[in-house]
Amino acid sequence: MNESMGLPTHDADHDRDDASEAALLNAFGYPEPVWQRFVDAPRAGRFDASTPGVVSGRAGTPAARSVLSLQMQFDEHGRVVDARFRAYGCPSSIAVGAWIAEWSLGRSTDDMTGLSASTLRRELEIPEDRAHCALMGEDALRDLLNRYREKLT
Amino acid sequence: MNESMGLPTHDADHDRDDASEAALLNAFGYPEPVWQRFVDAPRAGRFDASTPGVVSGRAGTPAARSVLSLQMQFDEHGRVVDARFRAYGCPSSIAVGAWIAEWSLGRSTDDMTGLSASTLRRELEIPEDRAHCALMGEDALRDLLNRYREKLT
Amino acid sequence: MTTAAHPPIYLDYAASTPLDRRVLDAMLPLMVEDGLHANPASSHGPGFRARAAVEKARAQVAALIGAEPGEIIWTSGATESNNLAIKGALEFRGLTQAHVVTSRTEHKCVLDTCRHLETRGVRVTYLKPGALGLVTPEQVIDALTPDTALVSLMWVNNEIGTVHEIERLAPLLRERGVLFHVDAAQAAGRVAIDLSQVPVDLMSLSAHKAYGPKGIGALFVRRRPRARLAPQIHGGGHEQGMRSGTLAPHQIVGMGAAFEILQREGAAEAQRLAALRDRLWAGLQSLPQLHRNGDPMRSAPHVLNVSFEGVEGESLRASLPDLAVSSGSACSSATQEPSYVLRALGRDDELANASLRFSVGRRSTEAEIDAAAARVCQQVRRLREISALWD
Amino acid sequence: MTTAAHPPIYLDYAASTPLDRRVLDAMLPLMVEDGLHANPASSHGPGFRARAAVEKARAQVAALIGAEPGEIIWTSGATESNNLAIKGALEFRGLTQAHVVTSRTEHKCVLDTCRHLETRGVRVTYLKPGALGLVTPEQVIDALTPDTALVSLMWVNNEIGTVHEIERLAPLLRERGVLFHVDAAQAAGRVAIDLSQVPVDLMSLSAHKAYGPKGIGALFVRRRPRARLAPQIHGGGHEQGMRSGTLAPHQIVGMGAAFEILQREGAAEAQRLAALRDRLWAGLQSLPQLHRNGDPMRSAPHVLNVSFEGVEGESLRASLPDLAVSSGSACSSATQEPSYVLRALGRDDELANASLRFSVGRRSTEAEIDAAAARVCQQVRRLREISALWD
Ligand SMILES: Cc1ncc(COP(=O)(O)O)c(C=O)c1O
Ligand SMILES: Cc1ncc(COP(=O)(O)O)c(C=O)c1O
Repeated sequence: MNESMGLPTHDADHDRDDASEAALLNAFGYPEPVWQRFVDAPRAGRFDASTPGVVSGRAGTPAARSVLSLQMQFDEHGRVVDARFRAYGCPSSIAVGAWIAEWSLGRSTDDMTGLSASTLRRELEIPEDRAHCALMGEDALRDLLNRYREKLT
Repeated sequence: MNESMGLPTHDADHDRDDASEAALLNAFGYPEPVWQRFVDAPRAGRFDASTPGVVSGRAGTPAARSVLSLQMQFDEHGRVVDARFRAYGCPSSIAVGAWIAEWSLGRSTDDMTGLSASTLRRELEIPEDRAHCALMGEDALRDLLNRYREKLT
Repeated sequence: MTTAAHPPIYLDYAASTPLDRRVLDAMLPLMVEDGLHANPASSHGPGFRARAAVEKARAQVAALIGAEPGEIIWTSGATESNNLAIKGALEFRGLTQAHVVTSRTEHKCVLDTCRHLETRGVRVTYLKPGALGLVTPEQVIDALTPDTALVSLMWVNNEIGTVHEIERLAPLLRERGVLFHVDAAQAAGRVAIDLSQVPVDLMSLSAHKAYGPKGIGALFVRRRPRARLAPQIHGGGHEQGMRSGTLAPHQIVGMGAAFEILQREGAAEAQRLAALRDRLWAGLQSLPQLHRNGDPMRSAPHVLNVSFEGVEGESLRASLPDLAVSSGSACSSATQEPSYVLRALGRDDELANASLRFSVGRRSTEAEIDAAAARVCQQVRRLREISALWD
Repeated sequence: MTTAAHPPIYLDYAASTPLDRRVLDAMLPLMVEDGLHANPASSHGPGFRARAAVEKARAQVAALIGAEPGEIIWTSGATESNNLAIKGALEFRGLTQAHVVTSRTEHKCVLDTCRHLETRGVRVTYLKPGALGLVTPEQVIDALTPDTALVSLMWVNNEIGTVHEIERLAPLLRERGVLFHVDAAQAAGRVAIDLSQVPVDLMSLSAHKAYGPKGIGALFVRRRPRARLAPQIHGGGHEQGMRSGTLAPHQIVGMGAAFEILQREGAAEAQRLAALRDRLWAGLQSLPQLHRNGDPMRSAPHVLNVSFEGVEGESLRASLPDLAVSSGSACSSATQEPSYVLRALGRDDELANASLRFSVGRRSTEAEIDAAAARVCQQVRRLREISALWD
């Protein structure tokens, strides 16, 4: 699998055949911010192993049916220049990954340290019974930031 | 109440208005010989008290919801010249009364002594669960014949 | 006119009603091939649409009786509702030492359920109504014991139409902490019911007594304070775990539509029916020796029950093939036993047996009532003339 | 094409089927205003006509399964039938010391009923099926104890389509004098059933799995030798005293018509469905890492159950809004828990959760199957590409 993966991105260049247009129907009533990111899955995937300055973070377990993996590429000033996520889990987990990847662009590790599950829930309108997806996002980002600091030292 | 009572008789002189024609519908599926006698009730009623040569017989109880009363008018040779019945009870009991009254015409007490419930059931196609109606017919006739004999002695 | 071509005059609306055309129209979209045929428990678009139809109907049923939608549990009819209410409440509480108060004139399904509970150790008091069929609140209160877990009393009696004083009894039972179940199968749409004001805990309803489809009913289960039930049909946990089994949206929508019509038209209809009932009673007055069963001062609008002296019941019924009327309740008329309800009122066997229940409904007309009265008078006269007991 | 305007492709016939147009046509005469609206228990002309319609349908249902009409008891569906069969048989016999054998892959309503009986002192053995979902006759026989009162085993599993060897098991149980109940909700019309040859004692049926209406079902209760049941819904003593409540002729006639169609067309239809099911399976083969659940050698024609590695179940379902399919059974899909049936087969939680049950039916077409397969392949690929677990 390569970096771009031919996945739909948020500029929606995926082919408009009947079937994929049909996927736009939010039959289960997910919150719109979750649904759009689930359908488009912008920045899904991972960097090529040779990409410089990439730090990864991960949270969740297969047994809990939620695994989120984040990758961010940092520039020399410690700012995110590009990001990717991969998620195995419900639409909310996928949306959390997509949201963090998008949000991270241009931010420093300091900027990102404050991101909490409650912010994620508010931004994505994640309901109580899916709070664990937001927690997983917080955990994966913290893991990534820890690794970044480990790398620095 | 007088002898003729204006009741329908077997030559069916009752008025043919809607309602009485409707009564011909045997909705509950009674055996045809029962049904016709129930509807027409030939010889229902009783003789005027002044009628000579009349003997009565009776069987059944109100509590059992079956009472049959027979009247026969005998000539000097001991033959029935006319007969009446009255019945309180189900259609089968009414049919039994009508059948006996009809059947008795022209018969002597000896002719009538043999009449059994099983004959009544066969002639009227009375089913097992209505056997008691036939028995009541047998009893009422026996009562009448006993009274006839009592009268003679 | 030959009777084969003409259906009889239907005066048996208390046994069952025809589907209102508007109800059928509401049901059809759920029955046509491209309709809402999914299982309402399914998690997909068609399932959600079926579920939405079910929930709309739930709100319609709730609205008629002043309840919340979440207080309506779908069942297969009032028979099942009565079973679920009584057995469910008792089982939830634990059967041992429990006591139930009910009346002798309840529907068979209540009495049979109580008798079954007796075999499992529950004690049951069957109150005897007064001569007019009324069990008073005072009688009920007097029958309570410290162990009384449930009172079950019907709102409207199906055979004689007597309307019990549920509004007066309910608060007395609530004060005493005794659960109150009401069989309202005959009452819905015929008498005003507002459970937001009347603290009944459990109430049984049936669609087919109210121009909805047969085979669907509901049980009202109060939420505040919560009435708790052990389920009687176990399974996937539908209906808040109280009643499992795939829901039947076409049936449910039919019940909803029927109850919605009752809410709009019930009061006016009740007036019209009461007038027809009174017209029928007046039309029978040319016959001597009639006895009206039930309480004329507390009578549901649709029922008139009359005993005819001097005629035998089976012959009376056989003489009226062009009238669809009932003797006793539908359930007991097959066995042709004298009505236990009339006997509980003190009628002797012969009179109980020689009685007819006329029940009028949405399609009854004055002309039908007049024809029926004439027909009954004619045939009662005829049978009395044949009768060995009538002079 | 916008999806709002087009209903999804319906591949959930095992959850419920649409009413066949011919079934609706049979039902309508009982639903129109001048139709057969009387209570079939009423003793008058209209009641007799309604009763006749009910009895005709009883014969139609009996005919499909090689039974006598008098062996068919109407219920509100297979959920109720299963409750009545299991609780009814056990209660009739007396619960103390009784033992029941069933399987872990029964429908929830059987399992829940058994769990309820356990609270009342009955011992229950839940047999674990093999990896393909089959419980063998030998397993059942080995599980019998001298106290075993009843074996309950489904003919066709609703989630994975596995067909149990009922024909082989039934005589073994008869020899041993153990009552045998079979849940045939998914089997009727899809596999051949001839109870004149197979000594099953009790068998549950549902109309809505077979193009009949929802809310009506039946229980076969063998007469020779007689299977005896304690009623679970008490009342007027309808249905030979086994199930009280006003019968719903329109529903019953619908079930009769549906079963009559199955008798004529079921065998040919089963062939067609099996071909569609196989076509769907073939169409999914472009995806690696698929697992077919159930026994391909003993599979009902209408069910295909597949687990997809590397995708999460909820996202998979959310990605397929234009397919009406089921994950697990309808009843469990609301809770979104991994199917207990698949777990009983040994599937781990993740695979059990990432599975879809496709079920084809009378109106399924090859074009629909091809579109569905393409859609699933596309979405599974998409989710795998997003997945953190897939490389
Ligand atoms: C008072 C009463 N309760 C219960 C029932 C039973 O209702 P269903 O026919 O819906 O089972 C009836 C009618 O049969 C009734 O009149
Ligand atoms: C095998 C099986 N048994 C029982 C049932 C329950 O049947 P019903 O929906 O008629 O209550 C179903 C379907 O839900 C089923 O598939």
